[in-house]
Amino acid sequence: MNPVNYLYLSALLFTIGATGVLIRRNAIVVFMCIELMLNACNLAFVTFSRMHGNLDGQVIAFFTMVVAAAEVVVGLAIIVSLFRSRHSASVDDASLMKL
Amino acid sequence: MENLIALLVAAPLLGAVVLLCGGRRLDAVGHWIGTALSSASFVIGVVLFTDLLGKNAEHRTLMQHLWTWVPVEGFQADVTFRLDQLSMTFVLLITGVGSLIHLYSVGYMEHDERRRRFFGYLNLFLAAMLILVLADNYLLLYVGWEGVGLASYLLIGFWQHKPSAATAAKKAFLVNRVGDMGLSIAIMLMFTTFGTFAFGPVLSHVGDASEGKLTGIALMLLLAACGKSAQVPLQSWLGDAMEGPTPVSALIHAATMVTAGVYLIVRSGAIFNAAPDAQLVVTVVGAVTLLFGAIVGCAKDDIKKALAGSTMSQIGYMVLAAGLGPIGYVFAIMHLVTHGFFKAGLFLGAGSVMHGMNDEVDMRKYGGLRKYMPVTFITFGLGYLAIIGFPGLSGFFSKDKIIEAAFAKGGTEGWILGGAALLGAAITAFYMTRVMLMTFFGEKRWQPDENGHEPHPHESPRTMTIPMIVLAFGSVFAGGIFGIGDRFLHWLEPITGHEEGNSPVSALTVTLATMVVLVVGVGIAWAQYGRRPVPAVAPRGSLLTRAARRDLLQDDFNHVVLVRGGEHLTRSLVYVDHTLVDGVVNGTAASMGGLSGRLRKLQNGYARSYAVSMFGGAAILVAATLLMRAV
Amino acid sequence: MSPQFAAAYSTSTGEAFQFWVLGTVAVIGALSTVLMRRAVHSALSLAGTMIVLAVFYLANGAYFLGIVQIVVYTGAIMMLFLFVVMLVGVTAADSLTETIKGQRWLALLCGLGFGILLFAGIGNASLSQFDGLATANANGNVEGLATLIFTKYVFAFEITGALLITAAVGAMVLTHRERTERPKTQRELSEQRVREGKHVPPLPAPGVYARHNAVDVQGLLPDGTPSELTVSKTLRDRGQIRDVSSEALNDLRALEQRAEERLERTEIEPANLQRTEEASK
Amino acid sequence: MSFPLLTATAALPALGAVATAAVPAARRTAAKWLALFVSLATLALGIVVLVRFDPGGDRYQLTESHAWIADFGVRYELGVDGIAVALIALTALLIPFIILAGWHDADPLETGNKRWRPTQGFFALILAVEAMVIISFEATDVFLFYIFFEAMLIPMYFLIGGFGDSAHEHGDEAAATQRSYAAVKFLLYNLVGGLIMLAAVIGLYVVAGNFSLAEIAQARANGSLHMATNTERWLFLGFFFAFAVKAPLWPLHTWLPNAMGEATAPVAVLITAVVDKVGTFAMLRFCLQLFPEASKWATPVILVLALISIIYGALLAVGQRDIKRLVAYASISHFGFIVLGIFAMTSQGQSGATLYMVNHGISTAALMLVAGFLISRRGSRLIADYGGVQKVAPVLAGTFLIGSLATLSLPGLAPFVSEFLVLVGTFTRYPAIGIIATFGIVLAALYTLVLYQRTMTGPVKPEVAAMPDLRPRELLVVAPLIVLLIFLGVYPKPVTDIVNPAVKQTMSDVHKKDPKPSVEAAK
Repeated sequence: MNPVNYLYLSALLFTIGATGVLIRRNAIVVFMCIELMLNACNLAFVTFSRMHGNLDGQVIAFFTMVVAAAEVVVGLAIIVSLFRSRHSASVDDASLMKL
Repeated sequence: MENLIALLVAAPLLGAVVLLCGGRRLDAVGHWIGTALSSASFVIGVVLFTDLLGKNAEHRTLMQHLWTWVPVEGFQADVTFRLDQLSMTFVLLITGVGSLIHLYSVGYMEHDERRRRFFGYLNLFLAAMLILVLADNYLLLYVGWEGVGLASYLLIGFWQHKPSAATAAKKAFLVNRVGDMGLSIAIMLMFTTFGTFAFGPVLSHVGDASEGKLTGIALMLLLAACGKSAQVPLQSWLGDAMEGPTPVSALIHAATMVTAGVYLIVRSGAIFNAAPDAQLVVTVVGAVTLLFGAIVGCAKDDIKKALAGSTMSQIGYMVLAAGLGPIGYVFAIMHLVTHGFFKAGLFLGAGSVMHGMNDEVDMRKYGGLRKYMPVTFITFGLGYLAIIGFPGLSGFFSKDKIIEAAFAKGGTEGWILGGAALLGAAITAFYMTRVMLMTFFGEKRWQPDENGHEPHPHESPRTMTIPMIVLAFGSVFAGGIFGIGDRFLHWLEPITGHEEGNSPVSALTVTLATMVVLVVGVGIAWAQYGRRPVPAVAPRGSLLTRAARRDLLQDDFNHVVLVRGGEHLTRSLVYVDHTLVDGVVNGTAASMGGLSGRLRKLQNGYARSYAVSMFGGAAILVAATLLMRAV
Repeated sequence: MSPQFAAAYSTSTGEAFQFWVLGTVAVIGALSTVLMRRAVHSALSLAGTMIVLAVFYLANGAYFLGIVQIVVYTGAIMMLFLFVVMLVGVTAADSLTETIKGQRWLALLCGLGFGILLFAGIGNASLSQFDGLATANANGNVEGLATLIFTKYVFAFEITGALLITAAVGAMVLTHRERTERPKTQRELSEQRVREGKHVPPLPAPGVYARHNAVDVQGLLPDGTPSELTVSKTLRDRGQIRDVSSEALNDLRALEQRAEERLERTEIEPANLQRTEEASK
Repeated sequence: MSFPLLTATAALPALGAVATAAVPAARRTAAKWLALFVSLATLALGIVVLVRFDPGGDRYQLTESHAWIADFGVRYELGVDGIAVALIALTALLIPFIILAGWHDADPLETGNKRWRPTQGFFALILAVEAMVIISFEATDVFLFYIFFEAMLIPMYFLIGGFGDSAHEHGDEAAATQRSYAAVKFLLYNLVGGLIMLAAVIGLYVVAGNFSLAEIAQARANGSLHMATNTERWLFLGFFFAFAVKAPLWPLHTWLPNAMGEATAPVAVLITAVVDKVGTFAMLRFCLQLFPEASKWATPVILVLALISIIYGALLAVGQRDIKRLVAYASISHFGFIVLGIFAMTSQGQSGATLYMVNHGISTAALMLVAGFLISRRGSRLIADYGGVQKVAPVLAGTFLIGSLATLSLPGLAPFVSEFLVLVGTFTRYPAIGIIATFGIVLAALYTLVLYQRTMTGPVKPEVAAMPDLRPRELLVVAPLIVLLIFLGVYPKPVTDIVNPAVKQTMSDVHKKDPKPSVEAAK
């Protein structure tokens, strides 16, 4: 098997995640989809690392994880406070920009 | 000596500036300042005149270059004055009659609180008129040309609180502007033809230019002359201009400004001589106006308007003469000068009558005034005799020459023009006799006005009668002085040139014919107005009379076609500007608004919606990148 | 490494087998993350996908990342998710009907297009050369990574630290509610209740029915009407009160209907037969 | 390096604007005096520029050049030719009068509010406009010019929208609506023009590789920079469109009557006498110099548009009921003359057009400012609301008459010389157009005299019976303008001497020679 398949898998997961972001209304699920996209990227990075024979890709993946963690922390905090004020976790309810 | 020329203009100009900017302080002495400065100009004029007389005929042209006015690449206009026999004649007429009328106005305007300003305007007029006749190029002439138009505007509208006066002033200026347009086009044509518009180079190189261009220039000059000299078809303003104070009518609308057109034509004689077609048009205009003015003059009951019709007619004579070319130039100017005397005298007389009659102008409310104002009667009477061409008086010499010259044109044209001039003489005799009879003879016809004030006709004060007397002298003797021994001819010939026409009829025949028509005209008038009492209310009159009362319907034509048409045009243009030109823009704005209103719906506030656009955008970017790679 | 060798680079059959099996699992997990109606299910599916990914990391020679993926991602982050899901309401299931017009189609179209583009991109890229991590991992994967992180990427690493701290503080700020006044003592509260003349006695207990003894069912007042007061405030705020007031009647009616069906009578009133279990949602 | 005189001339009002804006709310009068002082100082600098400029010297003088945005070849390049010097002098001259005329136009209705400082804002904005206009006249870098050409819109927008004339027939609220409409219209029209110009500016950079006017013009002249015919035409159109909007040329004129009608009289003067001049000036400086062939190509159409402007503007002026809109349409007619003169491509036409810019500035200022004084007394802009003013306020009426006469180009007043030069210049090349344009002078007489007749003459209306005559401050504004009108009418040589060499240059830029008279010997 050609390791390029990992990249195809990564692309597939990324696309699924992105579509999920677009069609789900629950903020938590949206967040999960974002995590999915990040993980898909990480897989690509790791594959690239293997492809090029150096560890830089893994380092980037590592950083991605750290950033994802930070993002999840803040994001979930936002969801919680949003839920407190609106009693809903739907992203469509947070539409003050609406006409 | 040359350096004095500028002073001619400077004196009245100074007067105008001082009087108009001086403020109330000068109210007490303003009129004397104005009179003094205009007289000063006259004195300078006389000094220059004696100087000129002392020189040979060839050296009688003085030039004074003051400064370069408009220096632009290929275009040079200078402020240069030129004093030759022609302009000298005008200078004397303008400053002389002008000073007399200043003096007259001191009395006439005594009770007007804005007398200072009146004198300021008069001085302004003198300055502008002098610039007009002294200018050495057409552009400077144009300055004077419009300057007199402005002064005329200010003076016609002097009693601005009367809407009729304000309207008349505006009308005069506008009609004149149409003429001015002709003058400016003429100057432009000259510039393209000759590269300059100074008298000397233009007039001496006429021979090198094509006749078509010269005809164009000449016709445009004629248009200008028509505007200023109230010739058909631009004559309509003169009657209304009588709204101004009477001294103004005398000075500007009889003696001086309205003759500027004749000056222009005579001055540009070389151009007209080289454009026979244009000359023919000039004579036709002159002949038509001559009859037109005379007919209008017959029908008017307003003494000043009757005189205005007469003025139009007399200037028609001058234009006719000027159109005849070298045969007539000298006589045009001669008639202009004598006319300046007697018409100014007549107007001042009319003013004196009005002064005594509580500013009543309707001749049907006069009658028998000779007993009440003898000086006015005599001076007016002498003016009357002069204008109808009574043998020995001024008008006889000048008008007779013009009729002769018209016949001398030769051919059918000569017969037609001469006939028209003769007919005009008859009508002149008729309407002037009518004025005379209705005003000074017969029974008194005035009544108390609505306030119960009955006019108490009385002779005018000395300041008014003296100018009338002086002008009466001019009316009687000027023609003789000029005409006997052809003095005037010799004086002007170097400038205008002269040639004797070959008249099909002898001079004596013409004179006799003139006498006959004169008697006929007077006789008809006496039969109609002298033998039986004049009705105080105008009878309905024939169709021609009614048309003549309305200035032969020319004003109605103007009103319907130009005023109404213009109003409709501007109103519809305002509408077009608002709905169409602005509408296109506003429509674009509105459709933009509509479009954005629709696009705004894309901004639905849902984060997911924005995310789709973002994602789509990213996809397109990736696609674009890949495509670029592939290509 | 010569190009010929690189072009022939291939993984072992074991890895291929592992890829196809676990890859399928990962895709199914991803799909169910997106498609599950309940957030809990989504979270669990995602956790599954992540574990699969961890295995792939290991297979790709990223041992450290593989472990971290399991420990940090699946262990910590996903638990955080689950925690928030619990906080927000486990039982709440999303409706999957789309409210924004055209959104779903656009999303799918974009997703499809993007996927095709990515696949095309990967397909077109010259990715034939695989070096493998044999040299890079010679000193051990963790050591190698550590060398890079603390030398080449040390600045980014420090900044990441700052980012984490900021994120932690930010989360606290966001979720923390500022108390602007001294909390009332129990005594004050009881005095206030007496003063306002409301609920002087303790709040009534949740309702107890034969088939429901849950806290989300309202208790009945002496006159038989259900009282919202019996349900805890949190549930009320979330709107998770279960209305069972007409359940018994519905059951009765359903029984009658079944009886009538058996007796072949036809008058059916379907509308009234709906269970109103989630009427409050 | 010598003293940067041109920068100083532009920077002084700019700094003055900042200083004026910073004056505390309570010290309104101090702000006014400060603004007046700054404008007078700018006038002094303008006179220094005028004196230092040597008409016989280089084309661009007092030049300054500094690198600015090196990556795009944008330089801070200043320099003046005769035309620019004349217009800078005009601008510097008019601003003190505008400030003095608007002395009370921005007095706040309530003085209690400390943060409410309209007076400071008003005068600061006027000075800001002055600074930008001056630097637009000075800039010889296309990009630099473009920036200030556009930036001018910002203060103008606030001046029109924020300080309108409350004399509206339908009350204050309608006035406010109309005002904001006018301000937005002004802004949008000019922004669209500017946007199209920006595209052309960028296009020019793509073609020429730098923005320097002198360099490009020289490269074009010696053939080292070749432009394809179509490229040149498109670029020309881009520039010309912006200038035609600003000028304004028919049919892009409709913003002007609104803006001039709704703004206060001094601001209206600022629009038409100062800001709009940048448009016609830029036609001369940029369109003709950078795109000579395209200019010649477009000449017939532009001349016809100018002709339409002349006649159409005049006819519409006749039909107006509102004094200020009448003056605005008259200005459109006059701008038609200016454009006609520029594109007639004769020495007389272009000298006349430049002179016209100066004279029109002065004459419109005189007429409009007096009209403003009149309107402020009666609180109405409608002609029909006046009558017989001459009787109660003779000095006001007299100055108004002189302003009107200047507008109708009476010989002896400055505008005549320029108008006649334009007509002659046009006539020598295009006789038919020259003759039709001459009709404009009749129409000019019509609208000005009708205006004068309806407002000043006739019976005194009761509403104007108590109208005071011109106050000393107002007389101080008008009198110098009138003196200048008469002086330049009688002796325009000082201006023509400065302008002529620049016009000669422009003529050689477009490779045009004056038509020869058919009888040369007469010269």
